[in-house]
Parts: sequence; structure tokens; C-alpha cells
Amino acid sequence: MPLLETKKLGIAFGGLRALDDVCFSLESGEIMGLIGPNGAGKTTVFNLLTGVYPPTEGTVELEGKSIIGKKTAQITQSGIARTFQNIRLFKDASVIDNVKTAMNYQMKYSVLSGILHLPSYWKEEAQVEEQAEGLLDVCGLKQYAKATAKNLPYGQQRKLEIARALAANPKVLLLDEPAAGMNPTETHELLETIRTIREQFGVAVLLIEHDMSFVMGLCEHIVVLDYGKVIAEGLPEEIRTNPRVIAAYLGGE
Amino acid sequence: MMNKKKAYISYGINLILVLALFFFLRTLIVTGVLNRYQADLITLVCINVTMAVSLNLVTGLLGQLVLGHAGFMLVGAYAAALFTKNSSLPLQFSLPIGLVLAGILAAVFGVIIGIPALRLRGDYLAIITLGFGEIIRVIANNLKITGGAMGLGGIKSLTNRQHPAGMLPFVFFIAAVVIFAMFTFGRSRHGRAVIAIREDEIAAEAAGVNTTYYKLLAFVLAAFIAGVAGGLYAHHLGLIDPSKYDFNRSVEFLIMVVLGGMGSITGSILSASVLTILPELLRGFSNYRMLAYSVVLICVMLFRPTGLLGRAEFSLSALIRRITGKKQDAAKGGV
Amino acid sequence: MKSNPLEFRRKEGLKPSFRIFSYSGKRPKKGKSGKNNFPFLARSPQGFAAGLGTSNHFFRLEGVCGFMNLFLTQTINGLGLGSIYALVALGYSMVYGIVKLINFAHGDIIMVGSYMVMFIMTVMGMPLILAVIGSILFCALAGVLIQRVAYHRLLTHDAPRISLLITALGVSIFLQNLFQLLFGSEVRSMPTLFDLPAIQLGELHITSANILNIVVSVVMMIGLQTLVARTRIGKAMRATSEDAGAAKLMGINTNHTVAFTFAVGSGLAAVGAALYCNTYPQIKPTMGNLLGLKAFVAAVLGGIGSIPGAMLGGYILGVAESWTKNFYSNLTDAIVFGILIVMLLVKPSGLLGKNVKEKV
Amino acid sequence: MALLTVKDLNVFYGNIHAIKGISFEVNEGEIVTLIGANGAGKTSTLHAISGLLRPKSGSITFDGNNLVTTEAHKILRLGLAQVPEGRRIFASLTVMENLELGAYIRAKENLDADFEQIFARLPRLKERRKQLAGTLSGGEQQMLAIGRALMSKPKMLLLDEPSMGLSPLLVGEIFDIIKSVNQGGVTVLLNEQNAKKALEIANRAYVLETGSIAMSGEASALAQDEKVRQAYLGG
Amino acid sequence: GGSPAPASSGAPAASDGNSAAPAQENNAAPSGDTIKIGGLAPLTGDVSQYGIAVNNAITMAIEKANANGGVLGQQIEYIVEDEKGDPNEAVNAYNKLVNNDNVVAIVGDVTTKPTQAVAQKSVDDNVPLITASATGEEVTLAGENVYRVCFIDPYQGKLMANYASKKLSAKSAAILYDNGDPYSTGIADAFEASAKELGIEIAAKEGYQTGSTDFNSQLTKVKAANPDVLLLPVYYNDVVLIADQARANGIECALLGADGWDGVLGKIDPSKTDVLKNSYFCSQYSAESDDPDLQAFLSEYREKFGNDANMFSVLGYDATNILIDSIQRAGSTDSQAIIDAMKATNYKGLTGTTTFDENRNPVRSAVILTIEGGAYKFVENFEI
Ligand SMILES: Nc1ncnc2c1ncn2[C@@H]1O[C@H](COP(=O)(O)OP(=O)(O)OP(=O)(O)O)[C@@H](O)[C@H]1O
Ligand SMILES: Nc1ncnc2c1ncn2[C@@H]1O[C@H](COP(=O)(O)OP(=O)(O)OP(=O)(O)O)[C@@H](O)[C@H]1O
Ligand SMILES: [Mg+2]
Ligand SMILES: [Mg+2]
Repeated sequence: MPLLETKKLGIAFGGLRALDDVCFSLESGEIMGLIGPNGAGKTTVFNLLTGVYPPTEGTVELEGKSIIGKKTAQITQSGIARTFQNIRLFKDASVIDNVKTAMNYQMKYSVLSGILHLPSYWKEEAQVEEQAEGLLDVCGLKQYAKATAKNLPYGQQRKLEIARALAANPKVLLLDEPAAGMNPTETHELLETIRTIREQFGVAVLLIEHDMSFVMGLCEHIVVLDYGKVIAEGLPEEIRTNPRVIAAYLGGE
Repeated sequence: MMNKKKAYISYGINLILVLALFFFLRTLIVTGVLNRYQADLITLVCINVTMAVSLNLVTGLLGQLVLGHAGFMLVGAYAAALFTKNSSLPLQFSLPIGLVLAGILAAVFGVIIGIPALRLRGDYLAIITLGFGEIIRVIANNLKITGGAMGLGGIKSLTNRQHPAGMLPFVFFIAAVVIFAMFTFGRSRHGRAVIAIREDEIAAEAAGVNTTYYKLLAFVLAAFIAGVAGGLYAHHLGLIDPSKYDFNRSVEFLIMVVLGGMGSITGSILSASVLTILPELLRGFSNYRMLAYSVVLICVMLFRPTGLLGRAEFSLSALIRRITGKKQDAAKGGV
Repeated sequence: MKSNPLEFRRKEGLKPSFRIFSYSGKRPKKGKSGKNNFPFLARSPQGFAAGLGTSNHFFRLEGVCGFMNLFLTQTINGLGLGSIYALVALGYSMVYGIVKLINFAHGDIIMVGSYMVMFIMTVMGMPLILAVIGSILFCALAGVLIQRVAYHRLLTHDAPRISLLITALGVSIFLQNLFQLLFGSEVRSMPTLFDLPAIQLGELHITSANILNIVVSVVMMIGLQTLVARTRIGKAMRATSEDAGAAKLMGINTNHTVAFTFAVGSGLAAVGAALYCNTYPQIKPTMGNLLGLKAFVAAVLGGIGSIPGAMLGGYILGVAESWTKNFYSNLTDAIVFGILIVMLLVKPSGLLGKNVKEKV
Repeated sequence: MALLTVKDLNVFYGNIHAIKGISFEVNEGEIVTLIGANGAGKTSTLHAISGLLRPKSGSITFDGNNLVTTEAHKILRLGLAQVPEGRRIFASLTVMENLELGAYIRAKENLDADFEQIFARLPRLKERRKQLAGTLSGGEQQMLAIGRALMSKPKMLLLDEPSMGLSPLLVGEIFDIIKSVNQGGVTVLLNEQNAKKALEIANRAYVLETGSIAMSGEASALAQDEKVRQAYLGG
Repeated sequence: GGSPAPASSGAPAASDGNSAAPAQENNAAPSGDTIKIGGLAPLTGDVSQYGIAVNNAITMAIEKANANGGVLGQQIEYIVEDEKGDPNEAVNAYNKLVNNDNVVAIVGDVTTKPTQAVAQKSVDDNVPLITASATGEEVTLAGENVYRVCFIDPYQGKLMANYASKKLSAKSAAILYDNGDPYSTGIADAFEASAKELGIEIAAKEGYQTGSTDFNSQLTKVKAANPDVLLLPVYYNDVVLIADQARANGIECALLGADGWDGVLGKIDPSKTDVLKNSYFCSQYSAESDDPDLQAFLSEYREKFGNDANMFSVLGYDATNILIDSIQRAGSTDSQAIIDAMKATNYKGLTGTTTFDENRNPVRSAVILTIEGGAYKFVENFEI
């Protein structure tokens, strides 16, 4: 059984069919790429996977259980975490608080013990602090832990988004153009980070990216969307040479 | 997160300071150094601080604009007053029970209003709370039990000639507890979730924060506190005049919160105190004081758009550290 | 010399609408027949029964379909009231549309406009037309001045929205207290401004004020809608509202655009003020409070930012108010706000508001 | 003769010294590119030129006009258009209205031919002409932003990272558009992270590093430079 | 009689708002041996017009008393505090007067709710308090130290019901009242109850929300009910709007009102006074009366403040004089002595001779007025 599977997924915005009959599946621990021209519906796929919009038709199953109809927070809690194409951090909160927020649902202490600082508060807060620091370390953000998120350089903000998504303890990590706006050096670093994450946390990764060297270098499997439909699927080599993909997306390079 | 031991020491110091302040004020009042007028003003300051701090939870921390906070106060005022008026217990005992009831009833209203209202965002939420505030008031104007337009009179107060500081322990310690609770709430996991919603609701959802729950939590908590404050206020004034719990009253509290700095608890305390006392000091200029007030308000907003303290908290220990020159991490207790 | 500058407006007898009504001749004569037969009218909270009861009453006495008559009368009452809400709401909506500011001082601009009409007419002794024009110009200027002094800095410095809101509240308090100092806090009465005949359609009696309100509000709405949707400055306004920086890159002078918006909004408020004074000939420094609040509700109901929406919201609010007054007058405001809440919950962006869902 | 001359430009954000006395020039008919990492100061430079930011000191001369003292909304009238970073299209207006606003300063002229020209270059926009711009995908929005800037018929176009977030095919297309725009007589100043592509089409280039110009020269020469290859072209 | 509308009189600078301010300082005679009397009134805010009227009259009364040698051989110092019509502010102001300024007695407050709040506090301090115009029944029930010189709401409601029945032979009545104002609800309820006893059918009872300006819908209903009389138990500002709209809606029946109507002619545009034809209201006094004291007061007031005195000022004047008279009779400034003296009041003032009943409400007959040809007209004295 695949970890994540979509069947005949579709959505329409008014008259516009943004996605139509999208089927793909993701195995645990796999890194998969989702590519396609602008407006193909890649981000929309993420939005459907995370319950931002309800699909018009089709299903999404995580470990065999449908997640349709669940709210975004519930879906995150059941194991799908994401980053956003346009960075959406908790700008005025500290970097570490950004990460801790995503751990909130895994914590147990009550409002009352939060207010009264009962022992459970101290115990859990200490645990979370440690975990969060560990995560920041992995993502190379340890030195910024106390900084306010909005003051981070752009590239670090992207990494913080990843760290926050990881903090929700996901089984599937969805990354929307994580390398956008990065230079080759930074992009390379990011590639390494994602690999490390996969090793350390055993998550499966589904990523959207336009940087082909990045996608081809990282992904084990690639799905190509065009006009809301899957036009190709396969190994990086197959995709690179697929004439439909070249025509629709890669261009004659 | 603060170190546990350091935190407890700091709480201890604050507790001692609070107790000292209380006994200091009490002594001044009982010995007549401060007269009834000044004593009543202190009571009023405490009540307004409680209101402002509770509104700060929704407006500052949760980032939702609420224009009907006085409505919860009104509900609490009626609940507490009707209880103490009809109870055979002496007021010292019936008042605390009444206040709890006031809080609970206001919280119930908070839930009733909050569940539908919190589905909306920004200005629309503000408008709905405004609407509910007005509805509560109009209904109170039409019910027998609330005394209709006449309002409810003859509410007993603990403060009187013999006991000039009768209400002080109640208003003072309730304000202190509320302030403490707001501080610690802001630093708990629940506080973080609430702040995350303020910062970016969609991202908060995606980080697994149950936004509906936390919005409601903040809203209901604030309503509860406003209800208690309303109960105190009714017993301070001895009368409930429903027409005074209108939109304008809600705006007064909102101004306290924004002027002090949204999200800053100490800011709310500061501006609620100043805005309660200053008009009294300016009594002689009654024709001009509102004019002056509006000009000051506009100027503060123009030149300090985030309020006097912004999001920072005034912290005694940070101040001491700064004075004693130990500059090392003057970390303003970031809520 | 105590000659009254209003002399030229004065009329002997009652105002024309009243006269025409009394000429209708079908009105039941006071006395014998129609009385004491309708205990259901003794108390209003009878829901529809009261309305239907009244219908019977009319039916028996006049042989006309009284319920329809009552229905229409109350609806027209509501439309007349709603037109004033609508005119004020237009200003709210416009300013909100451009700078995303709930301009709580807008209601007070109505007050300023009313006082200007009063001042120019009664103190300076000018004719009505000059008073109205003067009031419009004065308000437009005041609007721009307020924007420059109180909002400009915040708008250009990307201040938190709520600070702007508080500043607007501050301006509102300022205007009220300033006018209280200038003109005293007591109520001032106004003469009838527009002395037009009423219309009598069968049993239906429509006062001149109602007709005027409805006609002017519709004209203003169409004018404004055309301005925003069709003209160059209208496009500039919309662009500025979206992203002032990008608007500048298009060569738009955003400062002028925002000032223009405030001028138009405030000028409209002055028109509203003239109609208001004509309909409810009484002004006071705090008159803008409730009116502003209701108009704001109307703007939201219709979808704030939308011009036809403001109009629709005003009408709906007026008619709803009129009808609740008919059935349960004590709870009017509660019911009106209740309607607002229900509508918002069903359609969060208001009736005609664009629901631009944030693209994630 | 240089169309645009920047001299000793200094830009501050509060205490942050973002641009530290840079000087450069763009000659008529050229494509000049500014390349540099995140936060190097490319956007700040462009904003200073287009008047969205007031520099602390320095001079900017365009076509004989001093831009430092010219208000932002007047700069476009001098023939200098900008495609801002992050597109900044008018989200709740339709695609068509966005394009019309691009021609705001040419209100009295007949624009039909220009629309057709834009649509010929960017056919996707034609399909979506009635759609609200905010609901376009990222790439579509970028096309719209370029189209919108072209509607003013500028002498010179400032482009801030036009390829950001675009598919490889579209990146190619966008650069083709830039080239053809340039061939049509429009001078171009291009900010890019995609240094490889940028250097391919540019005549000259400046490399920005933390607010200062680290290198400059012919684009083809820089593309061969070992340091540039290392840092910006991915080895 | 009828006066030009204030809207058309004089420059705006001569407004009431300004004339109130100097009152505080001017009366401060050389300190030490003065008797301090406190005043509470809304001098700013929505109901300030009432407060200013009362306060002006109090100032006049005290100036007069001081000119005549003061009381108990001492000058009176009058300290007024603005309470903006807000109970909370009123209590603050009261506290200041009693605790900071140590006044011996208070004239005030003006409207019911602030007065009620203050009255409750004053019982604790046993400070003599006399209100000119707070008509809510509960006010004086607060304690033995609280008096008033105006009629209470229920009394007026009952009075007008009787008048409608006995003098106007009304068989049916409609009521339109301000549902957020206890004054209005108080009169309306009393009228309704008493009308029923008298066999008058209440054909419609419609409320409105405080601050409304549009009454067309309610009036449409009233019109349909076709009553013999329409009771408008509201203050003059609203009377003007309602009467205008009522007539425009074709309601021609008699309009009834209470003492809140006093001053209505000053608030209606002269071109419109006809809408008030055929209306009857009760008042505490008649400006038409030939009582020389009253006429002297009225002209003096006009001279001093540039506008006409109204019921509030007349009552304020009487209240102050009754207090001064009581202090004189008490022979000391001791609270209890003053309160005891007040109980025994038998004072002839502008509103006639006032004594107090067991609830410390005034006992005297009311005046019924009507409006004809743009002027008030005395109809008769009327008692139940
Ligand atoms: N909320 C919405 N309302 C209307 N249309 C939408 C909405 N969201 C997306 N679309 C449309 O759906 C299509 C797919 O958009 P999507 O954002 O998924 O593209 P994408 O593949 O992520 O493109 P890019 O690579 O440029 O980000 C686009 O044409 C877009 O205009
Ligand atoms: N509004 C601002 N407030 C404070 N600092 C800013 C602001 N905008 C930019 N900066 C700072 O100025 C410097 C230059 O930023 P700029 O945006 O010009 O860089 P850039 O080269 O365009 O980078 P990018 O590739 O990310 O677009 C950076 O250090 C940035 O942090
Ligand atoms: Mg996308
Ligand atoms: Mg940039």
C-alpha cells in the first residue's frame, strides 16, 4: 500500500478546470517531484492534499484512509505537512516559536497548567525546546533560534518553513518551490538538507520546483502536470527525454 | 522558554511586590490619606485594567478586532448583580459567587457569539461583535429581569463609609490574577498557537493548529474576564445603566489596548490606568478635555502607530538590569 | 433687526405633502365605526397578525387591499430611510475600497455637512442652493484635510490597520467635540429644505422627502459607479487600493488619488447631510454616531468596497428596519443587527462583495 | 551616451546600509544585468531608480533628468518602466484592466494594436483576459507584469527577477521576450539570480555583493570568469 | 411665549456651552468662611442641554442669594462638576465634591440614572441631595436625604391619562415612546395602566430606539389604529421630529405630552409650529403665568444667557432656593439638620408652593398647556 495516493483528483474554480483526473502515489521515504508549466495546477494539488480547498471530485488517501473532508489542521496532524510558494511564516514570532507552534498538537498540558505553570508545563516545554533546537540544527538555523522570523535572510526563511513543517512530525512533506530565489550554492545546500531530512526523519517528500538540475538531482520519481492533467510520470531520465514534457515544459534545451 | 528556577524567582518577586502594593494602597485608604474619591478611582483603574488586558488577549494576541467587548461586561454586570441582590448571603460571600457566575454567563455568550463569528476574519468579525454588543444591550433594555431601560439599581457595594477599601481586595487581586494569567498564557503552547493565528491563519492551520478551537478559546477567555469585570463594575457603581455599555464603551477599551501597544500587557495596563485617571485630573477643563484627548490619541497613533509600547513588555528586571549596566540579553519578554 | 433669513421658505399652513394627504378624502373619519374593534393592535409583538389585522382594518374601511397598502407604505418608508443610509454608506465603501480604512469619522462628516447647511443658510443668510454647494465643497475640503493630517502618515508608512481605525475614531471624537464647542451641544432645528409636492398613488402616499432621497441616492450611486468603473481616475483609484507602490509605477499620483477619494466620499456625505436635514430637520454634534454606525452596517451588508452593494445594503437595512418597527418596534436595532449577522454568516463578504479568496 | 547614470548611490533602511555607494551606467539600446545573491541589493537599487525608495545620497540621471528629485509617478512619464519583484499585479482587477493601467499615462491613445502585440507575445494572457489577476498562477502573473510594463511604451525597462518561479520553458520565453523588446529599441536593466541566462542575453553586467559592486564588465567575459562561475553559475 | 428658534438666533459663539464654564471659578468668594454647595450636571455630551439649563439657573439662584447676604451669614460657594450624563462619571464627580471639596449639600443630578447612582452613594454619606429634574421614581427611594422638585414619571403618566379621559373624552389612545429612556417608559407604562382603568383603549403602543430620527413606520401603524389621542412621553427634541412626521403621515388626533415638552417651541422651526396644534402637555409651571417672580426670572435668564429659560432652569432655580432655604432654617450646615429642615419645606417658588410627601417628592398641582399660533397657551391647572 502506498503512503499517499490520489485517485481521479479534480477541482474547478468557477468554469476553470484547474485539475482533472490526477492520479499518483507516493511510497514512504520516497522523494518525488511534481513539475509542470506555470498554472499547470501544482500548487493546487498541494492545496487539495492539505485540505485548503475541497476537491470537486476524486479522493486522497493517506495510508489507505481518506482525508477528504478533513480540515487542514487535522490533515497536518495525521501526517501531511507543507511549505508555501509564497513564504508564510509567523513573522513576528521568534524562529524557535515558529517551530514550537507546529509541535503544539503533540503536546498535552491543559490551559490551566499552562497558565499556572504546573509541572506538566515545565516538563513538556523542556522536551519541546530540545526537539525544536534539534530541528533547527538539522536545518542549519540554530544560530537564529531567538531571532524574529521576519528578520531572517530570505534563504533562511525558506529553510525555517521546512523546519516548521518537519516539526509537525509528518509522514509526507510537501515542498512548494523550496529553491526559488536561491543562488546555485544555496540551492545545492538545500538539496543536501532535504536528503539529510529524509534520512533522519524517514519522511517521504513531494516537491514542486522549476530548477531542473535540482529536481533531476534529487527526485527518484517525477510527475508532470500540464493544464491540470498528468502528462507524464516516471524516472528523471524518462522525463528528461519525454517529448511531451519537452514540448510543454522543458523546452528545447 | 524561561528557566524554571529563574521563573519562580521572578514570580516570587512579583508576588511580593503585588502584595506590598496592595497593603500600601489599603493603608493609605483606610487611614484616610487617600479619600473616597481617590480610592474609588483606584477601584476603577483596576476594573478598566482588567477589561483592557482581557481585550488585549483577543485584539493583541489573537489579532482580531472586537468592537463589542462592553456587551460581555454588561452580561457579567447583570449576572453578578442579580445574584447578589437575590441572595441571602452576606455580600462578602455572595459577591465572589456572583462574579464567577458573571464570568461563566459571559463566557457562554462568548461561545454563542464566537462559534459563528470566528469563521469570519478581520473587519467582518469586528462588525459581528459590534452587532452582538448592540443586540445584548437592546435585549437588556427590553427584559423585565434586567430592569428594562431603567436598568438595575440598588446594587450593594462593599465600599462604604466604614469600609473605604471594601472593594479593593476584589478588584485589585482579580486584576493581578488576570494580568498574571495573561502573561503565562502568552508563554504557553496555547499562547503560541493564538499568536500563530494572528500572524498567519492559513500557515497556522498548516502547522496543525486547530484554529477554530484556539480562536474560540481566546475569545471565551476574554469574555469570561470581561464578565467578571462587569460584575465588579456593577458593584462598584451600584447601578447598571444598559445604555452605557454601547459601542462607544467598547471603543474606549479598544483604544486602551491599541494606545498601550497591541499585544503588550503592560502597555494595556499603562494606558488603561492613564486613560482612567487623566480625565479626572482634567475635570476643570471639561469643555476641552475630550478635544485634547482626541488630539493626543491621533498624535500617538501618527507617531507611534504600534502604540506606546508596541509589542514589547515593560519588565522590571530588564529595567534593573539596564540600570545596573548589565546589558547582557535584555531580552524583552517576547510574548 | 430680526428678520428671519428663512422667511423666503416659510409657508403658511402645513407642508404640501400633508395637504395633499388630507385632500385624498378617503381617510377614515375619526369617531364611530373604526374604533375599539382592533384589540390586536393594542400590543405590537403580534408578528404577522398585527400586519394582517391592519389589513382587515383597511379592507373593511376603505375597500382597498389594505395589507398591500401597508406593505407598500412600510416598504417605501424603509426605502426613504435606506436611501440616506445608502448615501452615507457609499462614502464608507469608497474610502474602505481604496485605503482599507473603516473611516469612523465619516458619520461625523454628515454632521459637519449639516451644520454647514445650517450655518450658511441661517447665519450667513444665503439661499439653499448655495448652502448645499457650500456644504459639499466644505466637506470635500474637510475630507481632504482630515486625510492629509490624520491618515496620510499612517497610510504611507504602512502602519497597522488598527492604528488607522483608532485614528479615525480619534477624528470622530475630535469633530464631535469641536462642533460642540463651536455650536453648542443642543439640538438645532432646520427648516424644510426642499419644498416639493408629495405623490399620491391611489391609497399610497409618498412623501416628498422619500422620493427625493430615493432619486438622489440612485443618481449618486450610478454616478459613482461610473466614476470608479469607467473613468481614468476610477481605475487609478482601484489600482491604488490594490498596491500603491505598483500604482506609482504605472504613473499614477497616488497621493492625489487618495485625496480625491476622500474628497468625493466627503462631498457625498454632504449631499447625504442635506437630504438628512430635509427629512429629519434636527441636527446635533453627535448625530453622526448612530447614523454612521447604521450606514456602516449597510455598507458591510452590501459588501464593503462595492458601490452598488452599499446602495443595496442601505435599502435592505432601511426596509428591514421599517418592517421590524411595524411588528416589534422595541427590538428594531437588535433585529436589524441580527439580520446583518445572519447575512454575514451566510455570505461573509456581503451581498455584492467580491469574495477574493486568498490564493495559497 | 549613457541613458541612465547612477553615481555614488547610498540607500538605507533605518540603520541598515543596503546600498553602499555604487555607480554604474546603462547606455541606450543595451541590456545590462545586475546579478547577485539574495539580499545583495538589486531590488533596492531598482527601487531607488524608479522612485519607490529615496536614496540617502548619490545621483541618478535618466535621459538628462535627475531622478532623485522626481516623484515616483512622474518617472514613468520620462520613459522608464519597471517590472517589480514579486510581480505586484493588481490582484482584484482583471488581466485586461491591469494592461490598461499599464497604459495609464497614454490614456488618450488608441491601444488596440498594443494589446494585440502583447497578446501575440504572451498568448496565455489573451486566454485569461477576463480572469482576476490574483487567481493567475505565478508564471501567468509574471507575464502579466511584463505585459503591463510594456503597455507604457517605455524607453527603458527595469526588470526585477522576471524568471523567478517560472518553468524552464517560460524562462526561455521570457528571456526571448526581453531580447525582442530590446531589439525593438527598449533599453533594459535586468536584475537576475539566474545569472547564466542573464549573462547570455546581456551586453554588460555588474555583480553586486552586499551592497557594493564587486565586478563589472562585458557579459560574455564575466560568464567565463572563474569566480563568477563558482558563485553564480553553479560551478 | 414663542421665541425665535435658537438656530436662527445670534452667533454660534454665544452658545450655552461657553457660558457654563466660568461659573466654576467666578463664585469662589474669599475662602475660609463660605458654605460650599456642590452641583452635578452634564455640561458636555448628549444631554448637556439639560445640564446647562439647570446649571445656569443654579448659578443665578446662588448669585442672588449671595447678593442678599448669603446664608447663615456666609457667602455660598458653588462648585459644579460635569458628569457628561454618565452614572460612572457622576459617581466620580460626586466623590470629588463630597470628599475633596467637602460640600455640605448637592443640587443634582439632572437626569435619572446618574442621579440614581449618586443618590445611592449619598445615602452612605448622609449628604443632603436635591435634584431639579430627575423624574425616575426610584431616585428618592434611595434614602431619607434625597429630594426632588419635579414630578415623578408615573405621576405624569397617570395625570395625562386622567386628562385625556376627563377633559378630552378620549376613548382610545396610542403611545409612541423612547424605549431606551426610563423617563419615557415610566410615563408610558403609567399612562397605559391608568388609561385601562379609565376605560381608554390602548390602540397602539409603539417604542423606538434612543437616537432614532425616523418614526414613519411606527406612525404608519398608529395611523392605522386611528386613536383619539397620541401620547408622546418624550423630550422636546424628539417631539419635534415625531410631531412633524405624524402630521405628514396624516395623523391629526390630539397629541399628549409631559413635562419633557417644555421648550419644544424653541426647538421647532418657526415655519412648522402648526404641526403642534391640538396638543396638550403637563408642565411644572406656565411661562404665561403672571407671577412676577417667574417673569423676572425668565427675563433675567434671557438677558444673562442669551436664550430662553425652560422647565429645567425653572426647576433648577427652585431646587437651589429650597436648599438654601432649608440651610437657613436648619441654622447650621450639619447634614442631618439640613435634611430635617428640607423635610419641613413649605416654599413658594417659581413653580408654586412646594411641600414634600413621604417619599420626598413634591406636592403641587400641574399645569396643562397647549400650543396655539406658535405659542404656548395655559389651559388649566389640573390635579388627579
Ligand atoms: N483560488 C483560485 N481561484 C481561481 N483560480 C485559481 C485559484 N487557484 C488557482 N487557480 C488557477 O488554477 C491554475 C493552477 O494554479 P496553480 O497555482 O496550482 O499553478 P502552479 O502549477 O502552482 O503554477 P506556478 O508554477 O506558476 O506556481 C491557474 O490557472 C490558476 O489561475
Ligand atoms: N524594507 C526593508 N527593511 C529593512 N531592510 C531591508 C528592506 N528591504 C530590503 N532590506 C535589506 O536590504 C538589503 C538589500 O535587499 P534587496 O531586496 O535590495 O536585495 P536583492 O538583491 O533584491 O535580493 P533578492 O534576491 O532577495 O531579491 C538586504 O540586506 C535586505 O535585508
Ligand atoms: Mg505554484
Ligand atoms: Mg530582489
